[in-house]
Amino acid sequence: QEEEDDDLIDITDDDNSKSEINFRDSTQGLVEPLEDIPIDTGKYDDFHTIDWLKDIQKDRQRHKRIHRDRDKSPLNKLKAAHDAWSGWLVVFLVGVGAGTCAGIIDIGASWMTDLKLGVCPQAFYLNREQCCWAENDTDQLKFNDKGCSKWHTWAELFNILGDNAGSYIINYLFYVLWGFGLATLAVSLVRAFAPYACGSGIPEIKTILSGFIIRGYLGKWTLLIKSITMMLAVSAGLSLGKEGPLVHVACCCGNIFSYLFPKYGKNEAKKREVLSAASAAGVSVAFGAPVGGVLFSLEEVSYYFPMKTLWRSFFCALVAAFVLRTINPFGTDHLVMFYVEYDTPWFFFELVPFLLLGVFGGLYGAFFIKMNLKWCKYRKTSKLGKFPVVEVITLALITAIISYPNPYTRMSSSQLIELLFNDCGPEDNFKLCNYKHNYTLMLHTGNVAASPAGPGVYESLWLLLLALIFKGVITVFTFGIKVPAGLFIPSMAVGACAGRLLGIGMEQAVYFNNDWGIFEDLCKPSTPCVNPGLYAMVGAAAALGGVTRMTVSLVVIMFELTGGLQYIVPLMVAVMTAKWVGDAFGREGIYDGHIYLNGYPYLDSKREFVHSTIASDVMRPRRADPPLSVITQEGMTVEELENLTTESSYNAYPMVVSKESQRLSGLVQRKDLTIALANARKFQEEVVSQSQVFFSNHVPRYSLPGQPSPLKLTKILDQSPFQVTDQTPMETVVEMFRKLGLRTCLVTHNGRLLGIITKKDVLRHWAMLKNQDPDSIMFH
Amino acid sequence: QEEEDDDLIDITDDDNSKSEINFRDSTQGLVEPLEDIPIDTGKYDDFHTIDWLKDIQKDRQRHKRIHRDRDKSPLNKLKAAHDAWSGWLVVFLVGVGAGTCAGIIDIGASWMTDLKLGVCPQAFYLNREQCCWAENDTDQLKFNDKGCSKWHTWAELFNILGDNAGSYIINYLFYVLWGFGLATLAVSLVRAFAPYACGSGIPEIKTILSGFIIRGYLGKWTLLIKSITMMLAVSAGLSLGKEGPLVHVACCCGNIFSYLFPKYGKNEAKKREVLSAASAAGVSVAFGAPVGGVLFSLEEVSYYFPMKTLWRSFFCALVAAFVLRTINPFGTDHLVMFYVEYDTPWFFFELVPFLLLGVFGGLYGAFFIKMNLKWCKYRKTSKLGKFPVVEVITLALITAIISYPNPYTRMSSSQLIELLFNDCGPEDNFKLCNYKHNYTLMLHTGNVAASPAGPGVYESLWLLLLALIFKGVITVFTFGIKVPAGLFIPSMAVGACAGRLLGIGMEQAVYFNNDWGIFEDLCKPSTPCVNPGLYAMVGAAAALGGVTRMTVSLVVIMFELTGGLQYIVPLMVAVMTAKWVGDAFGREGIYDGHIYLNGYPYLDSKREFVHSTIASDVMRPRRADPPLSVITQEGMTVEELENLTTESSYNAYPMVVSKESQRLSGLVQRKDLTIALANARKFQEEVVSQSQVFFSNHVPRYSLPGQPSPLKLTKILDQSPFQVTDQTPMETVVEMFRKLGLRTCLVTHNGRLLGIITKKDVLRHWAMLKNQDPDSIMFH
Amino acid sequence: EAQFDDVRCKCVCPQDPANNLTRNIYIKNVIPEQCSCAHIVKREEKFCLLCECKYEIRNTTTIKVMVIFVVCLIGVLFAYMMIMMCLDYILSHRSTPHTQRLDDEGEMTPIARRRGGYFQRMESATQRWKRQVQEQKKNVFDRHAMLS
Amino acid sequence: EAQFDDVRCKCVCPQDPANNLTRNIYIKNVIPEQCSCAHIVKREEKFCLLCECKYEIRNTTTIKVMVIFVVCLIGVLFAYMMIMMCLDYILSHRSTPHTQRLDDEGEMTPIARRRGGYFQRMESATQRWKRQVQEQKKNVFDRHAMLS
Repeated sequence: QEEEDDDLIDITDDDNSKSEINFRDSTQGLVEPLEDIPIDTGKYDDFHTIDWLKDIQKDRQRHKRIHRDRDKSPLNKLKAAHDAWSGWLVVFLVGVGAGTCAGIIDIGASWMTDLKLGVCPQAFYLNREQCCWAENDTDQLKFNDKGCSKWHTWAELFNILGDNAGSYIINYLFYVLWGFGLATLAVSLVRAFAPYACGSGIPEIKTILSGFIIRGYLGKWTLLIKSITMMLAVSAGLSLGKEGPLVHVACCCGNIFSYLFPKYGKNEAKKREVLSAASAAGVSVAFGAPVGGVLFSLEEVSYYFPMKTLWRSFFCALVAAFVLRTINPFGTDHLVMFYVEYDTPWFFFELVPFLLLGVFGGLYGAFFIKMNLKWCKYRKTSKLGKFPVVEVITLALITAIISYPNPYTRMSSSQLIELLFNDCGPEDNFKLCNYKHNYTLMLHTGNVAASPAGPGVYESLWLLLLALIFKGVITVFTFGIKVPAGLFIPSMAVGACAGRLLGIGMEQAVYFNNDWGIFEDLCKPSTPCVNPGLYAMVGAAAALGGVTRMTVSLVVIMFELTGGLQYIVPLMVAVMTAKWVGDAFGREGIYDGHIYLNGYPYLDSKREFVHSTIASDVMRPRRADPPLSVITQEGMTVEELENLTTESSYNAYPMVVSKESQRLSGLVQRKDLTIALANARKFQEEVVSQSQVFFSNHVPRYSLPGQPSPLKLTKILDQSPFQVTDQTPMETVVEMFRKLGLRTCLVTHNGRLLGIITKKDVLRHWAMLKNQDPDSIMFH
Repeated sequence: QEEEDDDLIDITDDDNSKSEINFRDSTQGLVEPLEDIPIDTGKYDDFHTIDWLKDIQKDRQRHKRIHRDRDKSPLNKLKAAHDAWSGWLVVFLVGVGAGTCAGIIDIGASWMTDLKLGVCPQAFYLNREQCCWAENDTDQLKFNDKGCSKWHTWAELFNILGDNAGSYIINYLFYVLWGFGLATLAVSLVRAFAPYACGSGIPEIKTILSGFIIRGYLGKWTLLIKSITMMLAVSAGLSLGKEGPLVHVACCCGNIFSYLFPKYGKNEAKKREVLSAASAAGVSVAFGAPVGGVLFSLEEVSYYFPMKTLWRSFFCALVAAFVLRTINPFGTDHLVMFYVEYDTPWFFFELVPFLLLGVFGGLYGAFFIKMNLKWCKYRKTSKLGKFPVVEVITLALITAIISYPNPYTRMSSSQLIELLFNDCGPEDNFKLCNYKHNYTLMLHTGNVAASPAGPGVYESLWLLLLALIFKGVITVFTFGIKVPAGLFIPSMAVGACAGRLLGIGMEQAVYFNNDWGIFEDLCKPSTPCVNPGLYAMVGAAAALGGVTRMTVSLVVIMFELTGGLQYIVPLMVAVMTAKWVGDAFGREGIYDGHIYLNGYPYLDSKREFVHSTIASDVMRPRRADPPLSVITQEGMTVEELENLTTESSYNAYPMVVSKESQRLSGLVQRKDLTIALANARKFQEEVVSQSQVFFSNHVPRYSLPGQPSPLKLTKILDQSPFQVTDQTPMETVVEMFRKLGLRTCLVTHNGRLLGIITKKDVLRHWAMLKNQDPDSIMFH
Repeated sequence: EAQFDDVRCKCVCPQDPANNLTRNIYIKNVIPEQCSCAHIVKREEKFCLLCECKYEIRNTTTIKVMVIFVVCLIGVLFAYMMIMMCLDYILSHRSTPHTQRLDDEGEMTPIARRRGGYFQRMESATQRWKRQVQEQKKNVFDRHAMLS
Repeated sequence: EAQFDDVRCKCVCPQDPANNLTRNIYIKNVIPEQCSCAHIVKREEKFCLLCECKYEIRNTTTIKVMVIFVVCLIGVLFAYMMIMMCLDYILSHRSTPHTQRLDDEGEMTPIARRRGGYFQRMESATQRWKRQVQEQKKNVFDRHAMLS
């Protein structure tokens, strides 16, 4: 009991049980016969569902107690102030923690990524861009695999200079070896120290926020190992991003900091408020998009999202983004990740290609979800699952070997996205921007006019297409391997490639058909017309939208990400189209898909329950089952109750007034009952097996001679269980479970107890109605 | 019955009752004895509360029916497709409607506002800025009360030329006269055609969205009159804005368009989804801030906000903003209202003045709320309320007379805000930008460096201070008069004045103390340092935050409004400070204040219920009351039931199995019962006063000779009423009412019926606990 | 007339009092291709590089239509309000039974009935609307139960 | 060395192949006041007006500290993992009763107990942590109940 809990509690709290006693009743210090026994309730077992309403009630009682005691002493006043303030303080700390983690991860990952290509011998800790920071006469270093004089590739380090086959092979070899080494290290660390650190984490966090307990999932080892291995995995060149895992890391921070405040640490429902805010902070630091982070938390992750949480999430996201910006070691002013500088307008006719990009995004999303889920299922059930380490290493080798020859896959995915998002100014001289500009006109008007593409652009087209296919396919196999793996960046890279391809196509089509009706009016020769960078942006949003099925939060993230406030309509068009097209092939996003694949008990708050079953169809006992194990209000002996708790495995027992009337009077948690009986046996010597147990207040004042003394257990009886009638439509019951966060609900008919419905019954029922295997749901 | 409803239904639907019959049971076309009678349920009376869950259930049933019928014929397939699509279609139409209305209102109001100053004789329909559109050599026309050669002031129109006292007086006179005339017209129109069109509308919309019915509040006459009088009131120069009323106008559009789709028009709960989206569209067009609009709808207005509504709201807001931008008659590219062009960074030390602005905003908000509520209460209870027309006219006269002499109050509030938000470029040559610039340095570096203020700036400081005081005070008296009146713009104007004052102060302080430690490091002589425009922006956000207590949505609106993505931290600091400071003086924002003042039955979803009462403290009957009027499942006669419905005024009657056992079996709505009894009397001749009424299925197959034939009324019995036990804490009950949208909830103890709790009981109880007068709540 | 055209090219340049340049806004109606500082401001190139030229389009027809629409709407509403007020005044000064009779007559004449349900429906709609406005007035202006 | 300084002034100018200008980025370490095109690019004023100069600051110390921190952390974790693997290997190759005896001995010696609760607590924490990792491993790698 104690140790199960301790793995989550990172600070020692010795007054744990004491405060629990005080909490239940402040007057029951002494153990008396006929009096209740202190019970340490309120803890949940691993893989159990929490009871939101009871937890919130407990918090209100705690709050009331503090409020009441406030005037007793200055210390109490201070305590009350601390209590009132702690909600903001904890999210502040979480924000600082998430920002710091993100800062370290960013720096480490960017350094390690460049390690595959070479080193900066004079300052080994600098990545390529920073190594060439003050190098005069280096242009477009970022998008160029040539370094500057200070930066040495591995071939140069071995004194193989020049642009020959030898240096190419040496560099290739080192690229592959580093990829292999980093991936091996990552997967071994995950396996050895924190297996829960693998994967993206978002499906599990969604499940946890919906009220599930997974002990150790948000612990400090998970935080440490996930942060470290995230850098390693990204640097290994695997087709994965660090944005999803950053949400997990932020949630770990949220969990750890919430233990500094008993208000949050000891109350699972309240802790989830902090976790909601933490997930907002995670996205906020992942992309530098605080508002988008809040909306992501609201739309995608959170389950209960009261207004107070909205404000705190926003605060938390802002603090995190601000801390990250303050760390800002790279000297860029922009908070956001892929800052674009252009501000060119877009035209109505461009909505058609944007729509096409949306369709592409939806199709890719559907393809990705289907294939990835199939592959994950295969991994889960076949022999492949027995060799996770080998799988990761093989994948890393394959990825590295295929990636190197193509410059667009050799660079990291986020660099690729940044490159594709940018427009081609006259000062850019890498291949993608190899246009035949008319410089005289440009200097005259100050605008970069549309120009015919040069050979470099045509070469890039082929390379981009190959990159698109490669990334699109390899990500299917990568997402789900046993290292931290997000899919925001790979999906965006795929979409950005597709968008850029279409964009260049459109641009050239408009340039060469400038006399067509629609183009003539809009595209003047002297002004820029179609911006391929914008298409890449829209394509990235569409692909990500197709995969995750986010809408509003994605649009907001994208427009914060790029600073392009005026491109909200194109983004919206593409994202909505992607969602609709994707939904036509299957309604669930990749995260929901993984939730169902793993059978987490997640009661989706977005999907509507559309079946016309009623409560009596779902409740236990079923027609053929034995009758429900109930407790009567009085008359049962200690022995009978003990037998009941050992024989049946239900988590809760309804209590009736008498077996004949079956009138419902309350609900008793099994855990409470076992502890109460054990305590009574231990501390109250007069309690024997034949002692009668009274749950009501009608206890005989004195026990009759010859009869064993009675035991009173009023305190563990929950006198306000939720009840519905047997005719209640299941949609109402589902609403109750979702909105009130119930764990169990009793079913009555004309006041008589008929059965019981638990959250898992609801999930099982729903799965059955969807023709799924109901036993696939993980029920502990 | 029929006509009450018709005022909201704007299209005729003859198959109304028919579809209702079909809906209830598709097999009951023929009226048989012992069979149920068609009842037209599902309509609510004016000033009643809706039952969310039942409405949603009804919609699901309707959906299921359409889904089931889909394969029967191509027409049905089309119907099903239309049904699936109609959710998006209706929000699209609402967006188009709201955008169009906003476009007309913008153009009309800007024209009419300038009418106070003069006309454009060659094209009377142009406002001053548009009249001087192609006038060469006119600088900063917007912020200058001199016109161009094409624009004639009233004095010029009467051939009094030059800058003398005569022309000043004539202009002054016309300014006041127009203000008087427009205000009179506005208030008379409101009084004559649509009294519901007055006020801001947001408190009422909040109440309506929480499930209250106010017939006619969102009707077409309200839309028309509110749109017209909004222009008139703004043009009259009254200190009010058109942003709040635009939300009301958009909601009217939402209501009207929802009647095109029976799915939404006939289902109050579904209609509220459209209204949520409409309110987002309202803010979206008011400020050009679609994302901010969605967040406003989420944070401030909406009550139930499922994810689907989030997406549709966003879509609706975008469509509306896009339509408004497409109308764009003024030739400005920016969607947003107060576009600022600067991009200068801010420094850490500036957080101190931003914090001060936050404190100012909070204090002003508290002052405004307190004073305005007091004044409104005075108006409500005293003789002043008898003369609404006189009040408006007097206020218009006072405002016009005081406004004219000060150029900063003479211009409209939104022009003032725009002026104050802007930074002073070297090209600006109005008084507020009268700095002693060093032009040589400027041309050399390309930057506008900090410069000492000239006399024009000092003069402006005084005028701004006067404007601040005047606007701050007059708005207290203006908000609540009987014309459409929003307070976004006046509050922002007050805050912007304060912010600009502080900003200029800071700017000069930094310039003259450039050698201080903190300033020296940050403010280089050649770079711009403190930007007074940013201070005005932050001040405006703070004041608005203090008054409305919005946070996230306000920050997002402000940063969308100004296009300044990097000023999110200053805005956040100021808004949060304003909220905290304001909350120290009173927790409710101005809208909540007006809700309580008017006693609308609004169960606030943001405030927590912190008292420790239980359900039995709240339920009716109370200890001293007569017992509850209940119906027994069988055994009551038609006459007894008729007496019950006429004698008691309850809206619903619980049904028990028998009077002795008091075991609950269901709930019957009074309205259903009366209609069912009346119908039975009318159509079933064998039903007499002594007929027994059966609500269960145990009806005798044949009536005994001599006994009147029985009446079966199973259909009107709701077999799944919500029930709680008497020991349930009220916080749980409140949660149920809030989250599930209940109307009534039954209280049981051990399966026996004890009492009933309605939403109004909850509200009354809460008001009592807060020491308010519980009878102040409007209970119909 | 060029003044009220729908296009303009607007160049904004910084002032430079040292060189006696206080004018800073230059506006011309030109075709978009010619909207550059060189065409509009006609100064040396160095000065032009600090100027910003923008081509702007507006739509006076929309403005005209909408303003006229609004004015007409206000006019019609005002006229209707006046007529209603006059009618109310006249009706309230006649005796009640007389009004009653008139109404009955109006509803009962066979001609009126023959003229079809349209007018009747129209009239009943108007009546209903009037009743509703009365109700609203009562709530807002007399009882102060709402919107105060 | 200037190369790894924390400030730079970066000017970006457009290319102009007509005049043989292909270079377009100019970087120098200067004080902020001197970060202007005139100082950095040293070209005629007309050319400079199209350039954009930006003064940038970075923080190499932060980068250094963080990278070294990360490398050390990885090193420590790697070493620990290796030690654990070796220990596991050794322990699994010894006979079980022998291990049992050793453990009992270790727990029972009075010296160990006297050394205070700290080591014991430490050890029990480690044991608990190991058990937890085993549990996680079972869930993730063996049963594939989670995260697959």
